[in-house]
Amino acid sequence: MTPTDAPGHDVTTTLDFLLQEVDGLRTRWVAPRRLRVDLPAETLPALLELLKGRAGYVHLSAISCVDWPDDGQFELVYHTWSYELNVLVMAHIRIPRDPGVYLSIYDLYRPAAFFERDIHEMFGLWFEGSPDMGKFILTEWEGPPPMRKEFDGEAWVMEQFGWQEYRPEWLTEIEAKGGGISKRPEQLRGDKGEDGTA
Amino acid sequence: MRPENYQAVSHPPSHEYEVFFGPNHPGIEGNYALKVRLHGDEVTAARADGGYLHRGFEKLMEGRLWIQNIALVPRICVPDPVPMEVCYSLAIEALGGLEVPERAQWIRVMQLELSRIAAHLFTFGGNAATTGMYTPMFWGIADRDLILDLFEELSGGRVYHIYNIPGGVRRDLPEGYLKRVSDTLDYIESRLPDYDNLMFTNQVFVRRATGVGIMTQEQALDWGVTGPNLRATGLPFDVRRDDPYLIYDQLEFDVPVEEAGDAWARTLVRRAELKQSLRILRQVVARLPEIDGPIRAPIPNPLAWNLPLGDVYTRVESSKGELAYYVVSNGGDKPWRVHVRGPSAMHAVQVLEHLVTGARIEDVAQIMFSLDACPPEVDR
Amino acid sequence: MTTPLDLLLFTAAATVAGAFALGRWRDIAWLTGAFYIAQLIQLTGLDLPSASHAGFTLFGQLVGWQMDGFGRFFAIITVGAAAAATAYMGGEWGERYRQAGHSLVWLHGALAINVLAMLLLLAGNDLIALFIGWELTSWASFLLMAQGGERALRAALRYVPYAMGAAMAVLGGIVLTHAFTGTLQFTELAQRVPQLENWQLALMVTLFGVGFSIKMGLLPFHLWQAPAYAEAAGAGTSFLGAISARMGLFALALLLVKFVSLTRLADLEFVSGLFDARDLIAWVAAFTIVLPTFTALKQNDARYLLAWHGIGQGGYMLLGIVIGDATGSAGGLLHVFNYATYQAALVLSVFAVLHRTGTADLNSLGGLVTRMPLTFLVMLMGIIGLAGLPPMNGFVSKWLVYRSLMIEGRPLLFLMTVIGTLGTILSVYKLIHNTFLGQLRLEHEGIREAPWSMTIPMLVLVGIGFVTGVAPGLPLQWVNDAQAALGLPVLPHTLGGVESSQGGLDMLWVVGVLFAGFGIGALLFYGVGNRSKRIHQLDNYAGGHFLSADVRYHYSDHFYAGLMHRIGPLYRGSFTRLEEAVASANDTLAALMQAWYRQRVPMLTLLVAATAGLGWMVLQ
Amino acid sequence: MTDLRTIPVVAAGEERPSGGQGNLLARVFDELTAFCRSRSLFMLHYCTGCGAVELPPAMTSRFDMERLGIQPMVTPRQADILLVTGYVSTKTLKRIILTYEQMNSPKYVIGICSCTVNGGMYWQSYATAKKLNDYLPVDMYIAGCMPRPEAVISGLRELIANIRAGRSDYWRDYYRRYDHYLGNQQRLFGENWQTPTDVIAEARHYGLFGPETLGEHTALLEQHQTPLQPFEMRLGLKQDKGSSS
Repeated sequence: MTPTDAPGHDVTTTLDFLLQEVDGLRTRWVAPRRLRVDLPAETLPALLELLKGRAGYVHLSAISCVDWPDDGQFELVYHTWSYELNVLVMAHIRIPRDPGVYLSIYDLYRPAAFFERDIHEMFGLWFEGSPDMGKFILTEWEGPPPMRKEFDGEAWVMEQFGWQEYRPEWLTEIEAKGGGISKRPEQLRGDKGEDGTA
Repeated sequence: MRPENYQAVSHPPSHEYEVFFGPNHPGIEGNYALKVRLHGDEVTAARADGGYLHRGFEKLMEGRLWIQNIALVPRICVPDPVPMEVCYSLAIEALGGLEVPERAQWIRVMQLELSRIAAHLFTFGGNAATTGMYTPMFWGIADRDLILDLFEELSGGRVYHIYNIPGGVRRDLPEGYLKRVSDTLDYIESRLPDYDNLMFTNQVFVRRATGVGIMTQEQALDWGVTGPNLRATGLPFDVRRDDPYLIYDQLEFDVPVEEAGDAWARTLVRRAELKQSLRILRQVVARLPEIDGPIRAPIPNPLAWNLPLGDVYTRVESSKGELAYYVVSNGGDKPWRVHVRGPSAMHAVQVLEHLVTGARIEDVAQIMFSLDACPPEVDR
Repeated sequence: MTTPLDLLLFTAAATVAGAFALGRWRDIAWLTGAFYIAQLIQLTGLDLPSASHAGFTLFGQLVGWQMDGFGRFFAIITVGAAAAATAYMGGEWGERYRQAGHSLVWLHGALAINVLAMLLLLAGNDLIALFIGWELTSWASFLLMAQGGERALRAALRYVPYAMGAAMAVLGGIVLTHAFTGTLQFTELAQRVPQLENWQLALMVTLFGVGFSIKMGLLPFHLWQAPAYAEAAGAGTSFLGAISARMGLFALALLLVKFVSLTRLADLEFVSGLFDARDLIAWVAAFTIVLPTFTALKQNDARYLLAWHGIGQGGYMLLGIVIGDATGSAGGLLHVFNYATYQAALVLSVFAVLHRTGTADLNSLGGLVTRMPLTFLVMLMGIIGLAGLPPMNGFVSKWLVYRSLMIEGRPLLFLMTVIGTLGTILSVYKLIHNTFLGQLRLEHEGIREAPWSMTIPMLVLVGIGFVTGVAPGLPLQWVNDAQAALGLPVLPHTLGGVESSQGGLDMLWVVGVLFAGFGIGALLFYGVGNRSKRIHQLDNYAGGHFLSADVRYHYSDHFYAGLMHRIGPLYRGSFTRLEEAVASANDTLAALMQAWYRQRVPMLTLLVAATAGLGWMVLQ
Repeated sequence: MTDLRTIPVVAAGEERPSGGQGNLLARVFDELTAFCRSRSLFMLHYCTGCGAVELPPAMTSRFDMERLGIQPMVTPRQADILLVTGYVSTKTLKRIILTYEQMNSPKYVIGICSCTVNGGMYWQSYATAKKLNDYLPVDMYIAGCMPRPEAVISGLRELIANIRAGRSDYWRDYYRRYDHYLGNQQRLFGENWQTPTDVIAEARHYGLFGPETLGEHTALLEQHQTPLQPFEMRLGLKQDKGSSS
């Protein structure tokens, strides 16, 4: 198979055929080499095991976490890549936001250790069985997990540092001529807040 | 708050002692730390310590408009910023269903490859300096400056260009630009024998690098290593070829591979990639004048640009490895979530800790630089 | 009627008697110490040469004693080392030693016997007197080595076969000499030996050389020495390290320079015109400098480290004497004196640390400078001397040896000495760094300075080292006497050093400039700025990290691991194997001799050997 | 000879006594010191942020900072200049303060990049400190994102001129107004923040004890300070005499 070619019919069918073995999947080809799989959280390990064992999905490209506070859910996306099929499978699962606990896939993919630790730091999720859930980046951070949507970084900054007045002479001159900043930063932030809720 | 524990224990552990590599250490790349436990000069355990460069990019990007983030992304990897811009732009284009004009794609490839050359020259300098050879650093960085001059002419910025925007590139090439690119390529190509003499055939360097930090192909796959570090173990995987983006499938280039998997093999792979990048750039310079057309797809008012609901995972090959962006849109004017998969995240933490353990203290810096770890990618 | 030498020997004998008779008295050290001082005074006032009335005839040979300048030079060092060691034993150290269940009587007694035996050896006027002194010294030093517990005894027992071998070789040499020359008197030997045939000379030099080299610890007979000296009881180690092995050097110099003469030695050629016996000995000396010094680098026990240096430094002395010009031989002889001062001080300081902390293991010490500053000062001055740097006296003697090697056109030997010095500097740095610098261990928090009874002898010793470093002219007088007695050219000297057309050395100037430099620095530091700040150990910079007290940052274990990675394979591959081969050969040979000599039919063996020897003499 | 310390040395940056007053020798000495200092500057080799990427070009062949007498130095004890190259995350800022306090006086801080001025494009980031001179006395800012090597070099030349003229003495400000700086640090790092360096004692030692050295924040520090135990260097200190005799 020539690598630059888009996956041919055979690859597509192989993968589709293979994925029938797992229950509760919804598969969708979003791009020539991107297969999106939505599945219930409990079947993910089975899917990954199948992909790794039968289709050469040895490369875990990333684990992404998305916070959906309105749904009360975290979405976890496992991006895996097969060096044989050259197709990226993105497995989407949703887990409830409240306990925020899921299984580690470290025994299948070693790189998971880094991503799971990162998600734990940034979102506060807990992965059972992950080798090291210690802090790495935010070792000296005592606030809430910053990537959660309810953490308002900007407000935190305002509280911690305060807004710094910056009015050099040239700005005053411009303003005297009728120019200058049309919207104060407070106004801007106020607007944003309205937009965000809308 | 004091960061570390000051309480004494009754008996200090004997026969082993600790050395801190970084955050301020000449043998560390960037603002990054490695705590090393030593027995004599042999490393018995190592622990990476990041977060010194953490700026919360992913959070910041959620608070800014789609187009504003273009100014933010190149800062994620300082020595090799262009792949960041391109990867993010590709994601937005995929989400918004934009078709990038062909000319813009060629210009982007030119930028990507120039950036790769610049990053590799930078790395060679640091890598040579770990063995006490400072001339490659002086030469490499001075030669890299010529590429930065090209960037500056194109975009106004030496290091951060903000030249690739969703839909294409910001403006067309200046007059005579390709000639100057071609001249620079000639010059860099003419310098390669000098670099070979100075570094790649220099026994001081070869002996220090050979057999240091060996990583087998199984380990590399197991640890999720990508890029030159993976190719140095014998697996010819390159996102440009195996998951092509832009117009890489129209270009001829090889994927250089080494088998040994040690620091020397990794350096050789980068050296060979430099040549391949030059080869790609020659093709681009030859083809680009023929390709006419717009340089940018029309985009809606960027200040009020709501992208449709959806998510996308885009990957490009940066000089460090597989760089990927996972971008989620909830239909608003700002990203709902951007996840940056920095290639260094893999080899600067897990792999580094593994490879350093059992090595000798003088090889730690060598291993770190041969892996070409980029700490800001890890910390984001 | 008694002569001064008789009186000296009598005093030495009285010391032995006093040590044994009054040994249980608490302040016996004062008595023996006073006796040593008395001997020292007698020695310095001795008219040269000074003969003894004692004497007898054996096998028709007159056996007598007479001390010349050469013997006196060594005798002064011997008695001085004994005096320092005795003072050290007098106070708290001796008390602790006794409480540990050891016998202070035997330690004092063994030391006094050693001194007496060595004086007899040094004053010998013929080969039989030399042999008597030789045997006495061997057994006396065995006695001293064995005073230190189980391990010391085992190490001392290892020495026995070597001593046996040496004695047999020397005895054989004496028989041969008599057979060849018909006399055993030193004065007559000096005239007759050079006239011998080459093969006779070679045989004689080999037999005597082996015997004397064993005592001196010359390569390849050096393996017994380090453990035997290191494991002895504290003051014993300092005495043994300072002088005991030099008896071998004394005898060797006597043989090579006085009897055979260096020019005659050069006639024994291995490769015509290129390599002769003198070169061989010089190269053996050079290797004795390098190899044991780098072995010392590997040691993790401070006592062993110093003991290995003792072997290595012997190489400088022999090298200087074998070079044989005025500068070189003066350097070699002066080094005996200088080495004794700082080696004794260093050993004593190590034992002071051992006394306080209970360990001499370099991996488990550190940071003691805050607790034992005087001991640190002693060790600092001592290692400056051992490394051969001004202002200590080690610099002068090493300088003289280097100088003569350069004047005599021996660049390769010079290179070897420099390599040896490099190894010395590295290893003494390890010694002081691992003991006194860096992180203080928690268990040593409550350590106090060593008691005065221990610090004063150490300080006196380094004081002597410093004074003779600034004014090397003082010991050079004795060295000149020794040179004259050996028949070597005499080095003209001044108080500050050497004046010569080929470049002199004036230590008064060297030290003056050195201290002027320090003075300028001190003036700038205290006078102008004095804005220095004292910082806490945890206020150290570690790449931007905050240090915590519970982690070890002090690099002492596996010191010089990088260097050891380079030279370790050499040691493992070739040198150790050679070492083992030589050791096992030596041990086998010695065990064989021991077995014959002691267990089988000793009378018969002796009879056979004596008969064979006598028969051969008759046949001649 | 009189004690050199009794000669009044004109403090750099302060109002100089007009001609005729002061000690001529001391002034010559002062001038000489400033001259020498300005011509051999060691900057700490600490890549704190992304601006560090423009330092290698400034140091190497093309722009060659060394011709000004400026060289990187690996330890702060021997360094004169602390270059803060770009944004400082709070984690890094702690290290920068530690490093700064361990540097020997006189010491100079240069803030490179816009981020050190006001947080730059990370103004809303929860992880980065915004205004460097809240935490450390900054001698000079070189703004830009990121400033070109020429800008860096011209900034350094400006600093050299300032040192030469005795205008750059903000390090004294850290001692004189320690309470102010410590207060800002405590606000960001929590009230039990402390570094191993005893700045107050140093201020007394250097004779730079000002009215604002002590204040409510230093009182807070003393309240939370844990002593550095137990590996102490105690050579020659008075309290040791009792135990050693």
